[in-house]
Formats: sequence, C-alpha cells, structure tokens
Amino acid sequence: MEISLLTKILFSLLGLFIVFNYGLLQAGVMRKIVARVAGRYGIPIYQPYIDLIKNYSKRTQITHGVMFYLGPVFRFSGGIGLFFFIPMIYGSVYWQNFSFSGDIILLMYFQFFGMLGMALGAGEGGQPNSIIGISRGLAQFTAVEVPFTLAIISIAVQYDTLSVYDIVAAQQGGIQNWTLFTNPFAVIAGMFAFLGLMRHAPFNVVMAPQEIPIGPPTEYHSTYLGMLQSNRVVLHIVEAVLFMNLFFGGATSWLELIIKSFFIYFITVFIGVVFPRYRVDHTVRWFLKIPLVFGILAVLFV
Amino acid sequence: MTDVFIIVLGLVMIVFAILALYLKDLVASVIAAGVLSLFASILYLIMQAPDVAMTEAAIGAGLLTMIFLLAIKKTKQIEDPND
Amino acid sequence: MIKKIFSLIIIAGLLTVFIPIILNFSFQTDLPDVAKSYVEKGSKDLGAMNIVTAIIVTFRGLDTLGEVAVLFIAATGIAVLFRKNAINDKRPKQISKRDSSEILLTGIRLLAPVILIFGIYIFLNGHLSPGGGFQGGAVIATVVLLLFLSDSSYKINHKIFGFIESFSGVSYVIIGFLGLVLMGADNFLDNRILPLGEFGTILSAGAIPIIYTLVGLKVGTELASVLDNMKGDIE
Amino acid sequence: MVNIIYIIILLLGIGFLLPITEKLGKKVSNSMFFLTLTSVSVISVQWLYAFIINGQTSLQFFTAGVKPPLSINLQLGLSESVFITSINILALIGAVYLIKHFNNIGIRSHVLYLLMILGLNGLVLTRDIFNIFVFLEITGISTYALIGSDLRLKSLIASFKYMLAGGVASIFLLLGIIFLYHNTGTLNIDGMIAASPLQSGLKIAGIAIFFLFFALLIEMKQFPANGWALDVYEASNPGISGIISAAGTAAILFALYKVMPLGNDLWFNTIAVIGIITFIASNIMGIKQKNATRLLGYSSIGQLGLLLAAMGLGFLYGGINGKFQFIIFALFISHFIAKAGLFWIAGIVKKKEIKSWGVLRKSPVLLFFTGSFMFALLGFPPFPGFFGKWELVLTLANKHQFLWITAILLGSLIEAIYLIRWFGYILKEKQEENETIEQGATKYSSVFILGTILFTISGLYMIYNPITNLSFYFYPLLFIAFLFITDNILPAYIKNILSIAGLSYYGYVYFNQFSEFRFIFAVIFLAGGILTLIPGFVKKGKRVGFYPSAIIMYVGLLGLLVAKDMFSFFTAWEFMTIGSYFLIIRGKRSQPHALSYMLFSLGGAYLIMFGFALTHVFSGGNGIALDLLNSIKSNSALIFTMLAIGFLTKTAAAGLHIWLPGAHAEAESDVSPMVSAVLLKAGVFGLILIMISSLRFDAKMIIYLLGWLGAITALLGNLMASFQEDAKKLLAYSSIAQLGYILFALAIMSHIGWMAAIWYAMNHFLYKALLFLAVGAVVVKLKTHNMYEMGGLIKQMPFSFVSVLIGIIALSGVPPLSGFGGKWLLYNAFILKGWYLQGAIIAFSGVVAFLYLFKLINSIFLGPVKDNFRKVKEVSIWYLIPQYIIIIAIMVISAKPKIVLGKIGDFITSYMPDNLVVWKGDVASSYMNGKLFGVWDAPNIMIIIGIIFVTLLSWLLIMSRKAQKVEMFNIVYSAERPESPQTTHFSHNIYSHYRKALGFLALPLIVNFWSFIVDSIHSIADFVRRLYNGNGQAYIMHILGFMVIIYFVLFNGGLF
Amino acid sequence: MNLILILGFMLLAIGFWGMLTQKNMIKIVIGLTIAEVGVQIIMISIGYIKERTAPILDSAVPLADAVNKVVDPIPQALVLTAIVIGVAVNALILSFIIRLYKEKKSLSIDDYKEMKW
Repeated sequence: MEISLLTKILFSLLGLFIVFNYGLLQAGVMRKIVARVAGRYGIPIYQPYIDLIKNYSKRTQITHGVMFYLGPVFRFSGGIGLFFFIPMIYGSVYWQNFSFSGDIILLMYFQFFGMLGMALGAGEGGQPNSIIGISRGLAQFTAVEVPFTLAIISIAVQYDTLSVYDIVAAQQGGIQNWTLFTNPFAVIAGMFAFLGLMRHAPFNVVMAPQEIPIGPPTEYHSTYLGMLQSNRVVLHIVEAVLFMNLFFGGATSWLELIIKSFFIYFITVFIGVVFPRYRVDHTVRWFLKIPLVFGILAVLFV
Repeated sequence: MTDVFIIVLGLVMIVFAILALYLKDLVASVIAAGVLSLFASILYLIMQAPDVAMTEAAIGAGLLTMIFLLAIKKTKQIEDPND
Repeated sequence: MIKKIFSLIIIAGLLTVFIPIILNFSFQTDLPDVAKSYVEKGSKDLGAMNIVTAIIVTFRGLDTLGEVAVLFIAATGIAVLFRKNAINDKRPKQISKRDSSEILLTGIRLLAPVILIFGIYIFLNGHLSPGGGFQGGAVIATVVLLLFLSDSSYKINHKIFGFIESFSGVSYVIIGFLGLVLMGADNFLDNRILPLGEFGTILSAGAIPIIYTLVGLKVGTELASVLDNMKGDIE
Repeated sequence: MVNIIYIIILLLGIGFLLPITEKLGKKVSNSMFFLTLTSVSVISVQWLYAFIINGQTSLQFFTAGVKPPLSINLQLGLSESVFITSINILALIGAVYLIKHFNNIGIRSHVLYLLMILGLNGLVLTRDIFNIFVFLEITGISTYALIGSDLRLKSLIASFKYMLAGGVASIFLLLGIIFLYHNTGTLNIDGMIAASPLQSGLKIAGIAIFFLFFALLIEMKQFPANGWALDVYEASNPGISGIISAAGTAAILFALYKVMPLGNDLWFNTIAVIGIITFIASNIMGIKQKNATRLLGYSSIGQLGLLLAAMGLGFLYGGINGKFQFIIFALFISHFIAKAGLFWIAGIVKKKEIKSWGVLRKSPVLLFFTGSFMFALLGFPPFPGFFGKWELVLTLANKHQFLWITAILLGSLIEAIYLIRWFGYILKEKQEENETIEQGATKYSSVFILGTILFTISGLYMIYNPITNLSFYFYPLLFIAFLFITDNILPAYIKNILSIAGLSYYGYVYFNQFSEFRFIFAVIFLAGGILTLIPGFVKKGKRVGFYPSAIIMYVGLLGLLVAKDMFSFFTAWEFMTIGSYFLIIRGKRSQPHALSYMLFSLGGAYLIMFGFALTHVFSGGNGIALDLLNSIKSNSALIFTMLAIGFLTKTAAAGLHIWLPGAHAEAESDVSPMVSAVLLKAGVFGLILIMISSLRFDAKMIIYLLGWLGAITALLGNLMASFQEDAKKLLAYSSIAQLGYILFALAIMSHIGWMAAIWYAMNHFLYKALLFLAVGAVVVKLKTHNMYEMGGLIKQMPFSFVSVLIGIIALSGVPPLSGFGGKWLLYNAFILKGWYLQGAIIAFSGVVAFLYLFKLINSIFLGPVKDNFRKVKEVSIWYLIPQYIIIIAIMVISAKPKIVLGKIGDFITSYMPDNLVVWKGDVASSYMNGKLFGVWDAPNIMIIIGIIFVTLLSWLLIMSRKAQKVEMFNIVYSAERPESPQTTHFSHNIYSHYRKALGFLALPLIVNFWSFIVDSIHSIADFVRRLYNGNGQAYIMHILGFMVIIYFVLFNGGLF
Repeated sequence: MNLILILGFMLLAIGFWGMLTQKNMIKIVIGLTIAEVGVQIIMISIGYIKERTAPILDSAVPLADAVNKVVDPIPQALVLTAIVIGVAVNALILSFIIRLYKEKKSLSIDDYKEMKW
C-alpha cells in the first residue's frame, strides 16, 4: 500500500536517526574491541558522542574558500543520500526510504559523489600536499571498484534484476538461499571490495594516523570535522547494510539489521587488526589479482 | 657479284665502326666515323637510293664530320687515359 | 668493371630482340599499294620525275616542313648556346690564327663559285634527278666551310644570312598557305598551285622546284651559321 | 570554323619571321609573339566550344590535296581539342610567365618557345606515324635548347642527358615505324589499326609495335628509366619545366593514346602495370626529397604513371569512351594545371629547400594557390581529380580489379605524405624576417590566371559532373569563396557574425527535414558550430584563414547528413577533412600533428571510398544510393570491416588514435572544442550508418571485436589521460576514451545499447565542448598548457571553475547530472547483452576517469596561486557565454532526459525492437526477458540530492558564519626558488604510484608500431632512389635494360 | 639483302655498345651516330626490292609499267628526313658538350654528377 510522501519522509528521517545513533555506538564498540585485542583498556563506548558534541560546539573556525566549504557538504550529503536510496527493512513499506528511484548502479556511482566532493574540499584545504592523500584514495578506489562491479554484475545476472529490493526478496526464506551460498564467488569478491571500501587496516593508507599531517581530516575542524565524523559513521553502517542486503539476505527487522551489519563490519575489523598496511601500488596490484579472479569466476559461473 | 662486294663493304664498315669507338685520338676516330658514313652512302647507291646516298654523303660524311672536328678543336683532342 | 658486364648483358638482350627480326624477315617482292599509287600519282598528277622528291615535298609536305623547322630550331639552339653575352662567360679573347698559304687561298677562291653553282644545280632540278633542297643546301654550306678553312679573316655577314634564312622559311610557309587559299581547304602545301608545265623540264611539277630552292637556301644558310657559331672566335 | 592547320601555319610562319622582326625592336617582336599565341588559343577554344556545346563530330583535315594513306592528315575530335586547348592556353600563360626570362636571352628563345608549342600541337593533331616522329623531334630539340638556354651548368647537364635519352628513343621509334610500315604497308595510324598487324600473328609485327610503344614510353619518363627526367625537372628554369611537365607530357600521352589501339590486351596490361609501378615508386622516392623542384619532378612522374595506368586499364576494359574518357580528362586536367602552377610558384619563390618555402607566407594569395594546387593534385573535392579518382575506383570495382584499386589508393596516400608535409612546412617553418618573394607582375599574374582557371573548371565539374548532383554545395561554396576573398578585408567579428548567421540559417532550413537519428547529429553539428564560434568574438584583427576553413568543415559535416548517395557522402567527408586540417594546422606547434591527422583521415577516406565502391558492386551494381549499404549481397563482412576502419580513423579508436592528442592539444583554444566535440561525431555518424546496414547480414564476429576494441580504447584513453601533464592533451585522451565508450555501446547492437551510444555522443559533445572551452580559455590566459605551472585560480576565475566543476561531474557520471544516465544505460546494455568482461573493463575505465578529472580541476583551480598569475582576471565573456549555455543544457537533460532519449528511442525501435526502455513519466526502466531490470528516475534523484545538499549547506553556513578566511599555506616558497618549477608543483605527477602499478598498460606500443612503418617507408625510399646515381650513361643503361626486361615480359623470351 | 639488314643491326649494336661503355662524351655521340647510320641502313634495306631501279621516272623507266620497275620510294623519303634530323640533333649535342667542357674542362661523363637521387 502506498504511504503518503510525508510519512515516507518522516520514517526515513527516523530511520536515519536510528542508524546515526547505532553507528556512533558501533564505532565506539569496534574501537574498544580493537583496543582490547591490543591489550589496552580502550575508550568508553560513548566516546564518539563526546567528540561529536565537542566539534559541533566549537566557536572559532577558519575557511579556505568556497570549495573548502563544499567538501564536507558533498561528503555528508553523499552519506545521507546513500542511506536514503537503500531499503532498510525488507517487508515493511515504511522502511524502504526512497529506494524506488534507483538501483544498484545509482548506489555504485553515488559513492563517487561523496568521495569526489571530499577530494575537491581537501584540494582547497590549507595544506597543498593534501592532494597526495586524495590521489592515493582515488587510486585505491579505482582498484576496489573492479571486484565490486564484477560482484554486482554477477548478482544482477543471477537475480535478473538491478533493484536492491528484489534482490533481498529473492534471498528470503532461510539461510540456504542467501547469495553467500547461491553465488559464493560473488560474495568473496564483494567482501574483498568491502574491505577496500571501508578503508580498514590493510588498505587504510589514506586514513592512516601518520598520514595525518597531509590527510584530509587534519584540514578540517569544528563543524566541518563534525560533519565528516557523522558522515563516516552513517556511511559505514549504510555500506554494511547494502552488503547485507546484497549478500546476506537483508533484514526483516531492525534487530536483525543491527546484528548482521555489526558482524559484517566486524569482519573488516577482524581482518584489519591482523594485517599490516599496504602501499597504494601494492593495493592496486593486489586488487587486480585474487579479487579480480574471484570476480571473473563470479561473472562466468553465475 | 654484288653480294661479295656487299660483304666486303659490310665488314669494312664494321671495322671502321669499332675503330671509331676505340681509337684514343679523337680526330682519328671522327674520321673513321666519317669514312663509315661514306661507305654507307655507297651502300645506299647499291640499293638504288640515289637521293639518300647524296644526302648521306653531303651531310652525313661531310658536314657531320666537320662539326665533330670543330667540337674537338674547342675541347680536348686526346682522350685522357683513365677513360 | 660491373658496368662492362651490365652493358654486355644489355647488348646480348638487344641481340635477342634483333635476331628474331632478322630470321623471319621476308623481303618485299612487290611495292605496297600506297607506294604504287605514289609512283603513278607522282608522275601524272604532280608531274615530278623524282618520286622521292614528290613524296618529300608534296605528298608528305608536312614532314618536310617539320624537318626544316627541326634544322631551324637546332641552328637557333646552337646560336642561343653560343650567344656572346652569356652570363657567366669571361671576356671573349681573340685567338690568333696563322693565315693560310697562297696556294690554298687562290685554290679555294677558284673552287668556291664552282661548288656554289653545283649546289644550286642540285636543288634546282631536285624534281628531275636525285638530290634536292637538303643536299644542295649542304653543298652550299661546304662552300662556306671551305672559305672558313682557307682564310681565317672570313666573316659571314650575319645580317644577310639571317635574312635569307627567315625569308626562305616564311615563303615556304606562304606557298603552303597559298595551297589552302587557291585550291581549297585540303590542299595545304599542294604543289599544283602552279601549272605542272611540261614533264621533265626545269619549270615542271608545279611548286616543287620553288619549294626545294627555298629549302636549299634555308638549309645552306642555316648550316653555315651553325658552322660559324661552332667555330666561333671565343675560346 | 577556322581550319586547324592555321595553328601550324601561324606558329611556324611567325617562328621563322621573328628573327627578322627583331631589327624592328623588341616591342614589335614581343607583340607578334603574344599575338600568335593568343590567336592559336582562340582557334582551339573556338573548336572546343564547337565540340562541347554544338556537339560537333570529329573532323579530318588533309594536306597536299590527297586522301590520307598518301598524305598526312590531322584529326580533330573532342579529346584532341581538349588537349590542344589546354596546351595552347597554358602556352599563352607560360609566355606571360617567361617573357622576362626570354627577353634577356634574346629573340631566339621566343622562336624556340613557339616551335615547341608547334611540336606539341602537332603531336596531338597528326594521324601519321612518321609525322609523330617529326613533331616529337621538334618538341624534343626545342625543349633541349630551352632547358640549356640559361647556360647554367646544371641545366646544361640535364639537357645533355635528356638529349641522349631522346636520341635512343628516336632510334627505337624509327625502327618501330619502318617495321610497322613493312608490315602494314601504310604510315597512317588509322590505316595501320585497320590492318591490325597483331592479328597477322607475325612475330615481326609484335616486335615493331613493341619498338614503337617503347620509344613513346621512354618519352613518358616511366620508372626506372627516368633518371634524366628528374634532372631536367630539377635543373631547368621552373617556368619551362612547368610547361614540360604539364603540356609536354600531355602531348606524348596523347600520342601514345592514338597509337594504343595497335596493341593487344597483354600490352595494355603491361603498360598499366608500368604506369602503376611508376606511380608508386616515384611517390615513395618523393618522400626523401628535400629539393623543391626535384620533388615536383617526382610528383609529376608519379601522376603521369597514374594517367598511363588509367589509360592502359581503359583500353583493357573496352577502350577510352564514356567512363574512362571522363576519368582521364579529370585526372589529366588536375595534374596539368596543378603541376604547371606549382612549378611556376617554385619559380617565384626561388628557394631550393622545401623547408625554406615559409617565405610564401608573405603573399597570402600565392599561399592560397599553392595550397589549392597541392590539394588538386591529391584529388580533394572541389577539384576535378576527385571526380576522376572516384570514377576510376568505381569502374575498377565493377571489373572486380581490387588489387588495382589498392595499388592506386596506396600510391595516392604515399603521395599525400610528401605533399601535405611540404604544405605543413610552408605554413609553419620559421623564416627570417628579411626574406621576401620577387614581386614580378608577369609571374604573379600568370599563376593567378592559372589558379582562377583551376577553380572555374572545378566549379564546372561540381555543377555538371555525371555522378550525382551536388546542388547542396553551391551556396555554401559561394559563401566560402566570399570569405576567402574578403579574408584580408573584413575584421574577425563581422566574419564571425556572418558565419554564425550562415550556420543558423542552414539549421533553420534543414531543421525539420532530418529523421530522428540525423536530427541529433544535426543539433550537435549546428549547435556545436555556433557555440564554438562564439568565442571567436574575442579575437581582434582579421584572423585570416580561420573562417573559410571553419565553414568548409561545417559544410562538410552538414553535407554528411544531407547526403543521399555515397558520392555526396564522400564529398562531404573530404570537405570536412580539409576544413578540419586547416583549422588544426593554425596552432603554433601543430604541424607534425596536423600531418599525421591528415594522413590518418586520408587513409580512412580511401578505405571508405574502397568500401563504397565494393558496396556498389556487391549490391547489384546499380546506382550509388547511400542505402545500398543495407542491401549488400555478398562478402559483406569485408565491406563492413573496411568501412568500419575508415570511420574508426575519424573516431580515433585504439591503434588509429596517435594523431588525436597532438592535433587537439596544439590547435587554437576555440578550435579544439570544434575539432574534438563536434568533428569526432562524424565518425560516430558513419559507424551508425554501417551498423544499421550490418543488421541485414551477420557481422557478429566483427562487431564482437569492435566491442572489445571499444573497451580497450576506453581503458587506454583514460589511463593515458591520467598520466598527462598537458591540460589539453589530457582532455584529448579523455575524448579518445569517451569515443571508446560510444563504440562499445554501438557494438552492443541492442536498443538500449544504441540509446547509450547516442546519449553518450550527445553528452560527450556537451561536456567536452564545455571543458575544452573552459580549459582552452584558461590556457590562453596563462599562455601555457602545462598544469604544473598553474594552480589556485579559483579566486580569480570563479565562473571557469564552476563550468569545469560541472563538466567533470557530468563526464564522470556522478548521479545528479546527465553522465549518470549514460552510465546507467551502458550498464544495463552490457549486462543484458552478456558482455560481462568487456563491461568490467568499461566500468574500471569509468572509475579511472576520476583520476584525471580530479587532476584537471585540482591543478588548475585549487591549490596555492603562482606568483605570476596573481593578477590574472576572469576569462573573457565571450568564452563564458557558450559555457553557460552548455551548462544550462546539461542541467536540463539531467533533469528531464526524456526530451532527448524519448526521440532517440522511437528511432531505434524501427531498427531494434527488442528489450525496449520503457518510460513511465520521467522514470526509465529497462526489462530483462520480461522482468523489470533497472530503474532510473532522474528527476527524483536530482530532487533528493538537491534537498539533502541544500539542507546540509545551509546548516553549515549557519554554524560557521563567523569563519575567518585564511590564505592557503604556500609551501613552494618556503625555501629558495627551485630551478625546475614542475617538481615542486603540488599536483605534478601525482599518480606516479598508479603508474608503477598499471604503467605497463600505457606503454607506447601503438606509437612505436606506426613509427616503425614510417621508418621502413623512409628506408625503402632511400634504397630505391639510389638508382639515380647522376651518371648520364647509367641512365642510358637503365633505358636499354628496361627495354630488354619489357621485351622478355611481353614475348616471354621467345628467341625464335 | 638479308646481309645488309644484318649489317644494319650489327652497326646498331656497336653504336649502343659504344654509348654504354665509352666514358668520353664525344665518343658517346659517335656511338649515337653509328647507331643512327645502322638504323638508316635497315630502313633502306627494307625498301629495297631485288633487280629494281631507283624511283626516278627518267628514260630508263617507262611511265607505263613504272610500278613494277621501281624500288619502294617511301623508306627513302623517311631516311632522308631522318638523316637531316639526326645531323641537327648531333650538332646540338656537340655544342652542349663544348659548353659543358667550357664549364668543367672535362669530357668524361662521370664528372657530371651534380644532380643525383
């Protein structure tokens, strides 16, 4: 049954609020887990809330020009936009957000929106060499894109559809018809791509701490940094939800969504803690080896 | 009878032709060529072509040889050895 | 050395071209019909005894006109080549010549008019007996040649020679043109513009004798100027 | 009418008379000289008028009042009158040219000249074989004398060698004549032909004809026996060698034409083979030539070889009538006028080295004529050679002689190499200031008259050509002519207004006549033209040469769409090539790139011509309608590949792309958008044409390969673009990539695939024009192409920044803008088609596009400002207007793609009805075997993203309203000033890590391949031309050796 | 008259041989003249018919059956023109040689290689 536009907007905003809070908590929990693995006591779970409030309440800011302004705006609207285009809960008409107006291709290309905006923003930032961080991010992203596209193509061919809602519908009814089992190669390729997308340990040369002096985060402060942090939080959850919908049978209720997305995200943390950091050309070459093979297998044996 | 005469004439003409090419002294070779065309005019007479015989004699033997000699006078008489 | 071998091969190639001709060449036993009609027409229509002259002057008149033009071009070309104010020519220096002996001088002076008359005789009755304009002209040229050889001071008068040369050339063309005017569109260089006269006499065969005299004069003067140019006094 | 013999009487009579008139003074003899030449030309023109207009039949003129076999007769038919008219008119103009030269030689040179002309006329008119010998000798001797007349050492040597060769030729001619006489009994050519000596089977008859033909062949200067001819062309006075190369060879060609019927098929074939070998060999040798007149010698020998080949083939296929007569006239006229013209210009320029011909730029009219003569030689549209070459290829195709066609086209391509290179030197080589051209009025006016004659004849050919009516081109060509004439007078902005008015008028006229698919391209060409012309208002002064060439290009483009038959399509294609060549070569360092551009497009054009000829043949061989493409019966795959490669040279697919970066980068700032956004679509239009035709026959395999080619081009283009440091080269490579997408989409051959292709074409036009205009304007402002010298211009040039920003968002395919639509269509297309791997490559290259797009905008606008650009102001308004019109257009079609895609959809359904794109309102959805596959709701996406963006922006504005502006910290000058600026520039070589990873893909394999080909041609040329070692005797040996070889070929060595 | 034909061809071959091998330019022209004489002999020998007299219709040849009494006149006419033209060409070539000699003081053809390739 069609719900009116207004209710759809309200529910989507509500969904955004839930995801936002869940994201903050999840970030806190994940960093606590990593600390505990490294034998440290770790930060309190509510630490991300504190950072956020601190940033947004800062009075003095400096700006380097129009594009510096638009960087975080592009970035955050990319995150929220992506959220709006992905159906959250299968089955209930309330939680479809605005997914009817686009399919996977929209989602794939919408990721670039945020990234491009961020790149332009950093370009205008105070530090001219911030571009080195961006070039690494872009280069790494092109490599990540290959297995991800192949995975999506194989899923699209397998389920004969590009819309996320129908893919999730096709995976209902028990674990055995999750994509994980019906099309394992695609899932493996997809998950490799997920690692790259989330920019966790092996591939986090872009966000890595010692890159801080020239990385984009150091340029931004107060409200801008607040926006970036909130975006990172939302984006991670939304990406996890997307991969959940595509590969792990989607979620019929919020609880199922939270558990699944937690564990999907946990995979990256799990792998990230163990592996050292790759240089960019290694990442590019690595992604065009094993993940590419899996992607091709996925496409051929769909 | 005329056949014998022709053969002799032909051989002589060939000899003179070769002489004209291989004599080192240009004047001598030019004169050999003149004699060649003189014999040619005799040949034409034998072949009942009086007009041509006269032309050959007057122009071919006479004037052409003279022009050659004038040319040699204006250039070098003895062919230099390395040729 | 390779050049010798190459030229040997080429001459051998030439021989392979010529030998088949020699081998299966069959000589004519009878005149081709064109030649037959020439022989009849030559005497009846044109009234010329010497068929070769008839062919040369009227039947294939254009050839002869062309041939006279060829000689004229050659003479002009040589004159152009040896022209005095040549750009890169050094000052022409006068070469000294010993004057020839008495006997030679008087001999030549005696002989010159005789040869001259002989030349004129040749091209005057070219249509009767063998010979004609070209042979006569050559003989006249030899006269001039003898004069050059004998006394080095002899200079041909370029003005007169040039005038005779051009005059005879132009009048030859005019005679041809008269053919067109008098006899109609197809008769360029036709000798019947003048009465054929009585067969075998000097003034017979229409315009042939006139044409041949003009040709004779032209060839004579041209060859003379060619010799003069080539002799030239510039070293 | 005047009896033709008067020509001979006049020339000879005055020739004899002139030495006398010299005494009356130079004035009288000169006027006599000119009077004769004028009257002779009047007579021949009178006859020509009778033949062409009054339909006069051929006449015989007898001499000596007797019928031919006994006397010599002159025949005057249409072909004879064309030849003598052209010879006599050229003689008259030549006299005007040479009068100064003759005056200081003396009256005798006038006589020689008159008699040479007499010889030429005689050769053409006479029907008697011995008379040909006499006239040949007259021409020969007068030419020897004329060549030697200027007494320079070189001309004396050349003339001496010429005489030796002439002597040998006359010996063989005499042998031929006497044996033919012996065999046939007559000396008259018609009589001989009637007696048909070869039928008698006698060996002697064969050898006699062999001698005769061989003698004429020597005079025709055929390879390898033409060393002496080259020396003649090089050494003699250019005025005389112009007349020799044009009129001289024409007369001998005609003599050979009269005698040809004596031979049989074997002999025609041999002559044609000799001709084509000469054509190709002398063109190859021409490549290595540095000396101008010797190069012209090679080219004229080559052209002669082509004429001989055409004549040989003509006789082989049923004699020279109708078709072949038209071909030989067309080829002959263009060679005749162009060669004489070029030699005379060489006489005016007096420079030995072709590189030092830049001095021509001092006199634009001469430059214009040199260019038109060269293009006439190459057989470009308005000139007669073009019609000749087309007819020749078509007739040969009808006879299934494909090897011949390849040889002819290959030869003319090689010829194009050195002519275009030479023209490039003229336009671009640096010249010292003090160089000037001799301003002699006589020489200048004669070249001027010759040029006008060339254009009048080309005009006549355009109007009365029997192939098709080209009425579409009349007004545009008049307009171009007007532009050329007023080029030095009108200021640039008036010409700009006129051109824009012209283009919009044609847009208005043809607006509704186009079917959908041509309509889209019409919009691209016309709107593109107008938009890219608008920046022209910036330029002050007259901007000589820009507007005519721009209009020629646009006429060509429009002609493509209007063309109904293959010939007018091909004419339009060639016009477009000329126009674009002239536009590209205007750039400062664009000469080598313009040369490679021209050679590639010429190669492509010849392939297209060959393909059209094959279509004509294999689709029933009647007519040349364009939609014959859709009814090809046999070996359609071959035709399809040929046409595809031809069109791909224009869309710069991988392997054929090396000209594009240089050409687009080096072109002027408002030319590169014209060339890259608009011109490349012509190739796409062609591809669509043949793709439609390929629906009829199965070209699956080829189209599959084309798909792969498209994917590889896309990847190659994007990768190379990301490693570029030159802004415009970066955009050029990105065009290659975009064209790769279009090719890939076209190759998918499905409804949605084609929609993607045409949508991409439309989009590429929009954002590439936008980007090239913006970057071009910035580059002009900063006077440098290198990105590492720019930076931080966002404050000085906000508007350019915005347009580049929108351009890169559109190009990269990020959702809100129209690029995403293309990506969506493309993804749907290749998933539905099942081309997953190629699809993955396309997707990967799509993402790689981000690299260079970011680099472009970052290194120009973001980052720290360089000192020397601190005071740079915004780009001029004239550049911004078209940019913002395009931005509006992009916004409109991003929001409402249905306006354009709806129309395209209806068109494609008529060809490919399966799996349609269904439009519900503005939501496009694609179906895969019945099930809903993909959804693309452009307006909603735009609204959603817009709302989010605005809310966040306003929230950020509120929160940081007190933000304090801080200048970017400038690292470069913290230390002392570095000597090489690029290494310290922030965005110099930023993708070095990427190059380490994927560098191996961007190796210059293709560039090395093409340079290998060029080097091998050069080495062949160097090897072959060693044959002419300058020794006269060796040349005689070549002649005799050539004779022995031909003899063995003909009589296969039969000794007895 | 086969012999004369053979003679003509041999002279032609000798003439060409001379032109090909001799270095001295005047010798080359002599070779050319010899070749021309050869050709002229061939032309006349073709026109010759056994036991027939010259084409002059004088007392010896009655007008009536002159046709089968006379040798073929046409080749003779051609040869006559050929000789004159041959002389004209040779004169011109020789004057060129003189001119060339004035420039480079050498008669060998190998010294005149200014223009090549």
